[in-house]
Amino acid sequence: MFIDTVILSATTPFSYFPIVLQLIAALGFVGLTMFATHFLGPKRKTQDKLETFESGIERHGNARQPVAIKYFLVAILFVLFDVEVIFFYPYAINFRLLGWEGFVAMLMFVAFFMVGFLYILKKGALKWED
Amino acid sequence: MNALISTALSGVLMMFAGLFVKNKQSIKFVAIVALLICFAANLAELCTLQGGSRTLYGMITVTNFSVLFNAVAFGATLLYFMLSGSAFEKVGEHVSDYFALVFFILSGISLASSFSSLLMLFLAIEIISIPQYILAGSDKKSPKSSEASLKYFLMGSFSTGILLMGITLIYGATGSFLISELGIGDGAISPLALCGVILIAFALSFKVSAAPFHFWTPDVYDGSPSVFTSFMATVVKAGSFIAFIRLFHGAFTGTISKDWQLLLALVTAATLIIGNFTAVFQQSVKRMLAYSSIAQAGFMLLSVIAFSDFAVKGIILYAAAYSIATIGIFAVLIKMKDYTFDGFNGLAKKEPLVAAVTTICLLSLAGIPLTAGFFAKYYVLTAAVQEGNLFWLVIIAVICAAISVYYYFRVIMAMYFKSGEPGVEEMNGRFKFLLVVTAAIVILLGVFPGLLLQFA
Amino acid sequence: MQVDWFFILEKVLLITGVLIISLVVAMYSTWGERKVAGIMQDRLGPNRAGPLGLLQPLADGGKLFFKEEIIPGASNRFLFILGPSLAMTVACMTSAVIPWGDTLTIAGHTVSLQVADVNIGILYIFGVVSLGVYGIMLGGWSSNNKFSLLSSIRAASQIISYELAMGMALIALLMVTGSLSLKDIVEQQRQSGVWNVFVQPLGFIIFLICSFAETNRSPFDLAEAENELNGGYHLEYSSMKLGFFLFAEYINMFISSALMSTLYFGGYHIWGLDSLHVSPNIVTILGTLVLFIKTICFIFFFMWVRWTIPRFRYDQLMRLGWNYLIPIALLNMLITGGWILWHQH
Amino acid sequence: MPVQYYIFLSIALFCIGVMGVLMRRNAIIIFMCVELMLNAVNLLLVAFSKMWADAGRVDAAGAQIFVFFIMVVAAAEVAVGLAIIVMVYRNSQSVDVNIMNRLKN
Amino acid sequence: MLTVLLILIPLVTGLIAFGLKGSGPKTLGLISSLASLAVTIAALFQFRSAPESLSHSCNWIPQLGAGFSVGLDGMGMMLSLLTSISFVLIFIVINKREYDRANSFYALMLLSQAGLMGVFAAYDAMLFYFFWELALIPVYFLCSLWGGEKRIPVTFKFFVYTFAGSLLMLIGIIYIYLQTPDHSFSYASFTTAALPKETQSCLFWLFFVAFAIKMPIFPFHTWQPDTYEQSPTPVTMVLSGIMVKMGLFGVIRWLLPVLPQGAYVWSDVAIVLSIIGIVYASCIAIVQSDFKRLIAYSSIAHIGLMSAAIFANNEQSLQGVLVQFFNHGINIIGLWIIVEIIQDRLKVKSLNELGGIAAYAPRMATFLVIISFANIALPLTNGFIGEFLMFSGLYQYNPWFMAVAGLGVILGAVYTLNMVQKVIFGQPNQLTETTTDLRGNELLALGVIVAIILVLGVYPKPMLELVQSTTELVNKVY
Repeated sequence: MFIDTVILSATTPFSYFPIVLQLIAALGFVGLTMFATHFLGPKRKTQDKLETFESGIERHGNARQPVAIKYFLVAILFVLFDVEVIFFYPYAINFRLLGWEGFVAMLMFVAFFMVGFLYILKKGALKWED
Repeated sequence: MNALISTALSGVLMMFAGLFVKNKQSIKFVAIVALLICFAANLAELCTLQGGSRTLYGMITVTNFSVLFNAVAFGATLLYFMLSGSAFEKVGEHVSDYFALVFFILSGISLASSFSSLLMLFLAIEIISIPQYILAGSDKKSPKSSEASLKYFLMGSFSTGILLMGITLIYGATGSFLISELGIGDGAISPLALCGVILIAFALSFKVSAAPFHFWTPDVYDGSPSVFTSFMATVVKAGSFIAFIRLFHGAFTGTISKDWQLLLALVTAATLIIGNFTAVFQQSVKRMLAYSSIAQAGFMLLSVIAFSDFAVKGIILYAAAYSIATIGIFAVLIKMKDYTFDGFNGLAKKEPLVAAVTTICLLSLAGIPLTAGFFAKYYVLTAAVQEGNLFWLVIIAVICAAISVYYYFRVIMAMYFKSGEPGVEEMNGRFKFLLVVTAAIVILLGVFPGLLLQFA
Repeated sequence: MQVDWFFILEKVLLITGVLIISLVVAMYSTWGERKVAGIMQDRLGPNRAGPLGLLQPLADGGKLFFKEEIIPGASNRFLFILGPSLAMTVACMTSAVIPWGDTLTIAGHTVSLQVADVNIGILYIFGVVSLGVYGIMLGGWSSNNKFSLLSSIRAASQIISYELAMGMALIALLMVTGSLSLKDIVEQQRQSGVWNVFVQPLGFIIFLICSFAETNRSPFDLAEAENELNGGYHLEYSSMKLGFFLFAEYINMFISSALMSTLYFGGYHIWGLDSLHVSPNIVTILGTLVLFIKTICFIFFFMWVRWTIPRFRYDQLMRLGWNYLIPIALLNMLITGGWILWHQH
Repeated sequence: MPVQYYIFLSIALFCIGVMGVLMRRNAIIIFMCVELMLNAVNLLLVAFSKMWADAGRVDAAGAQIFVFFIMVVAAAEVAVGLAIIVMVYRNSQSVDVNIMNRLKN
Repeated sequence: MLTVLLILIPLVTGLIAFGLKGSGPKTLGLISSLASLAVTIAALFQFRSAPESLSHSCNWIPQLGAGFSVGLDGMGMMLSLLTSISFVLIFIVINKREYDRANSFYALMLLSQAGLMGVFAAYDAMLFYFFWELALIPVYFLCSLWGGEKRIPVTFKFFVYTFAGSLLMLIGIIYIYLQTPDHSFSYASFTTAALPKETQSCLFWLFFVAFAIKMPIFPFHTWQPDTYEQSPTPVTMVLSGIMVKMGLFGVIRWLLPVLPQGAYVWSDVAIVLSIIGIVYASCIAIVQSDFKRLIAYSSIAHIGLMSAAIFANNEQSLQGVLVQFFNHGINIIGLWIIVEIIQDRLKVKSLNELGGIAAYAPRMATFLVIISFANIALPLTNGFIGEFLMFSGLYQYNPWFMAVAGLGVILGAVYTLNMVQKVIFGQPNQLTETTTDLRGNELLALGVIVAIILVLGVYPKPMLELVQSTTELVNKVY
């Protein structure tokens, strides 16, 4: 419970205002362009044009089939490891304050991180050559 | 704290055991040894505590009570491993992972028995819950199992959300997560805190499957692989109760206690009535046990409502009695081919010893004297009677206990008084010996509850 | 509240400038890419439109505007349009926290050449870049084409995999600088005169590799591997929607380059610049130029790599990301932490 | 901005989540509603943290740490939950919770 | 120590009997019951010389304040005597029977004996409750396993009734326990708890229902005729001869001294219920044609009288009740033995199918007549003195009650004599012609019973002396 105010200073909600401006600008640009191209381009729709393109041969079945579970696994692992990374941020901000004691604690955390990592490696969750 | 650390490490150990040990028999052996070590570590803590307590950054406070409860949970799990450990292999390929998950649940329980901050409460509840979702769905090929798992998961995470909202509201009212600093019951009660307490009560009722939040329980317990239902319905449920009682007796005392006491009394009454009455109509023993677990939760809730030494002792004894007896029954149930009541017909003729042990366990669940279940019920009822204004609830509880006899005895009747050819797997001598040990523990605790309570 | 109209005007101008520059740089990156490719492959590259083919990007852009817009019948129309729009929007948003230069003093007003100096700049970039994957995912999924779907899934899992290592490399950097604000990071490098790349060489390499992966650049461009996937997630796209996907990639490349310059190569700082005895405004403008030069160097590096190193296989890609980069990044982080603590005490 | 705004916002989000869980039938949407509930809680925690920090409590950042923990747990739930949903889909080709009443009998 | 032995002998032999085969359990049962009888007689002598030495007490669950304290006063002594004698008689009678799974049968019988002994000896509420249940469970299994064809629902009803009742009693015990100054379950603490009157009158019902179900008293009696009918006869003997006494015993030992004011408040109600039971049961018994059910209803009537007398609560009525404890037990067991014999020989239960047995089994007929006379309490039989005392006690309490209860006696004479007439006299039919007279073991058992009936009928003094101390004690506490 030590978030320190060493770094998190001088930012008010107003500091984010330019970002909103930029968002408006970006959205405006994108929207306008989309709108413009929609009217500028020719429109000669035919049945064949609207077909899904599968290298010129006839389409087979629905594209939205279940894909390899590996991708799913990667997504899940990302979620897990990413939130573990979240924990490094507060530590990185405060680590000078926490000193060696905090470092040892973080070492333990990293050790658990690595244990999980090793486990999924050994389990073959990231093996793609099967 | 030893318990927490050792179980977490054991969980990791089991994860890796699965990678390096290929023989399933030895995995079970490793798990039992690891659990024994956890048990020993926990007992060592009991000795060093000497009635005091140990605090870690205000987050965890280990007291005699927590260590004792851990011991009960570990003991019951040990029994469970030995009785039903072999059944893990039938569920799926990843035997060691199941053991690892059980260990993680145990570490959650150790945390639940010793938290002193709402943050740790939340973590404990989640560490207990999440592995359960996996265990419930561990039979990947069975639609029933996966649906049970989904249902459990959705309901469980929903209640987690409610729990968190409750905690947050309490934080908003008090500015702290530490139980020692909450002080909700001192003086006037802020509406924010009251809402928070009610939400937490609801969420925890969800976790312990108290009515009207029980509706997931029968489906989930029925759909999950029996071997895990056995664990989920016993040790885990007791663990959630420990969190419940610790929180409500530790944090929400004082003026606020009257408010939630009434609320929980109504919940308890509903739980008792619904659990018992519905159990009567079940045709499958497994489902009956699911409803019975709801009914038993009603009894355990009595000890949450009542503030006293009896309540605290009662919940430990109840946890032990209920867990051991149910684990014993499930160990037999897993060996059965037909889970209906009729499936038990004539078991006493075929396997007299097994039937006798099952009978003793059932008697314990029904709360018949000479079994541990009696003293468990005795303690919680005493606590409720002592509370004074809950006499109506006690009467309901007693009537429900009498009703419970009906469905427990249906099994006994099927085993002893009906004839049939029960489909039952081969049971080896070791298994039978362990069953006898189970029955012996039930009776021993039923005659000398002091064996356990002297530490409390 | 008193509205500071000058501030808003200043920001609007700055934003417009940054967006235009981003687009122009992106456009000319396409030209540059083809030129670089031409040179490396001993051919000329674009040379018809204008001198040295300098008008080629404009011609390409114009062409994209006037192309027919085809939305496949089997696709999900709303998401089909949302995909490229999102990709482009996100690409335009990243530049908001990059300090393009120090402050200018115009008519007594101090004008910062940074759109928004927020104290969580790195997190902001991290967050916005993560959103980029949605554009690709939506595009690929809504096309309802097997190649697109596969491509978008590949792209997604690639991007998220490398995000981990990138995050950890940034954490190590954060430990060194102690700040999440990009402006602070640059100022620190400027004051100490030591660029972070010298302190964090390993972190920089990780970040560099991850930048390649995050921008879907070769050798990590599996998402659009034309020989396997017919162009990948933008297979079904045409007209400016295709243009947005392509532009977004180049803008991302530009921003990544700028970011690497800022984080590891001192941003708008170059040794000796501060000791020039000229007016601060000139120093600032020179600094901005310096930053652009650094950025263009990185862009060239991106192109150089593209035409030098062959594409990875998918399993190699994932193995590099998970098995090597993540542990190395962790190690880097721990070494950094230990080293700093050692020096502190 | 006064803390009440945040409280109202997050309570509203929370209620939307709760209603979603209770009324929707698609498992994934229910799950997303649960996540919405969690995020409403996160928002509220941060708002309260600010509130107490303004009120002079030194340990008010604890609530922000709590948010981290909620995120982690939510991530773990995502991992498990999505896996379960995938498994259910494989077994029954549907993620509708209404057809899952086979368990009832 | 002898008291502990009384509990331990059947308990241990019961557990051993589970493991025996062949005729082992049978022999063991007989030996065990004889040993119990011997110990009881030894205890009786000790009781005369040094009654305190029968008390024994040690720690059991110190955390709760529950101790293992047992002892025998006059009432307990007499009931344990009844138990010992009854079990010996039962085992003698069934000596020639072959039961399926005999080991379990004998084991459960012995366990129920242990439970009964425990109930009568317990001086600690928790212990009392324990044995109360321990006596019930073996009986439940005995009935369900060896009973008639409707045994399962019937015995289950019996079990649920009694279990529900005892749970209510448990709450009462808990409540009083919490009120005791030293948080103890001991008899002494309970009797000195000094609860306020309102509390007592509430708690009264918790205990009363439990005891009333066990006795049984109207309207809690519905389990009883069915159970008696469906149980195997030896178990019916235990049930009707001894187990019903548990309820009465409970009232005298635990209800009256612990909740005297509560009992005082509700005594009219209790007596009215009892008397309704007497008349009601008697009327049904008159029209009853089933042999076993008839005796069952007669038992309700007799118990009703006893319970009325208990709640009348004066020295005479209590003395009468205590004497009647023993006598009623002996008489009704005698009746059941004869039922058992007839059923064994003829395989019928309906009175209408019987008749004229006197000609073929004169000894049995004689015994039946004597026991029946005792059952309707003719002078010179053991039943007389008890009923006389009870009636005079009841008269002291309220003459009207006595008058109505007296009606029960007349009705009792009607149905008993009617039964005797139908069984023994009248026309023999094809079936009854095959009746053979008593065998050795039956003769022995019935002989003992008839001897007791006659001896106590003529010389009831030892019996009265035995219970003297208890009645005095009860009144003092009151």
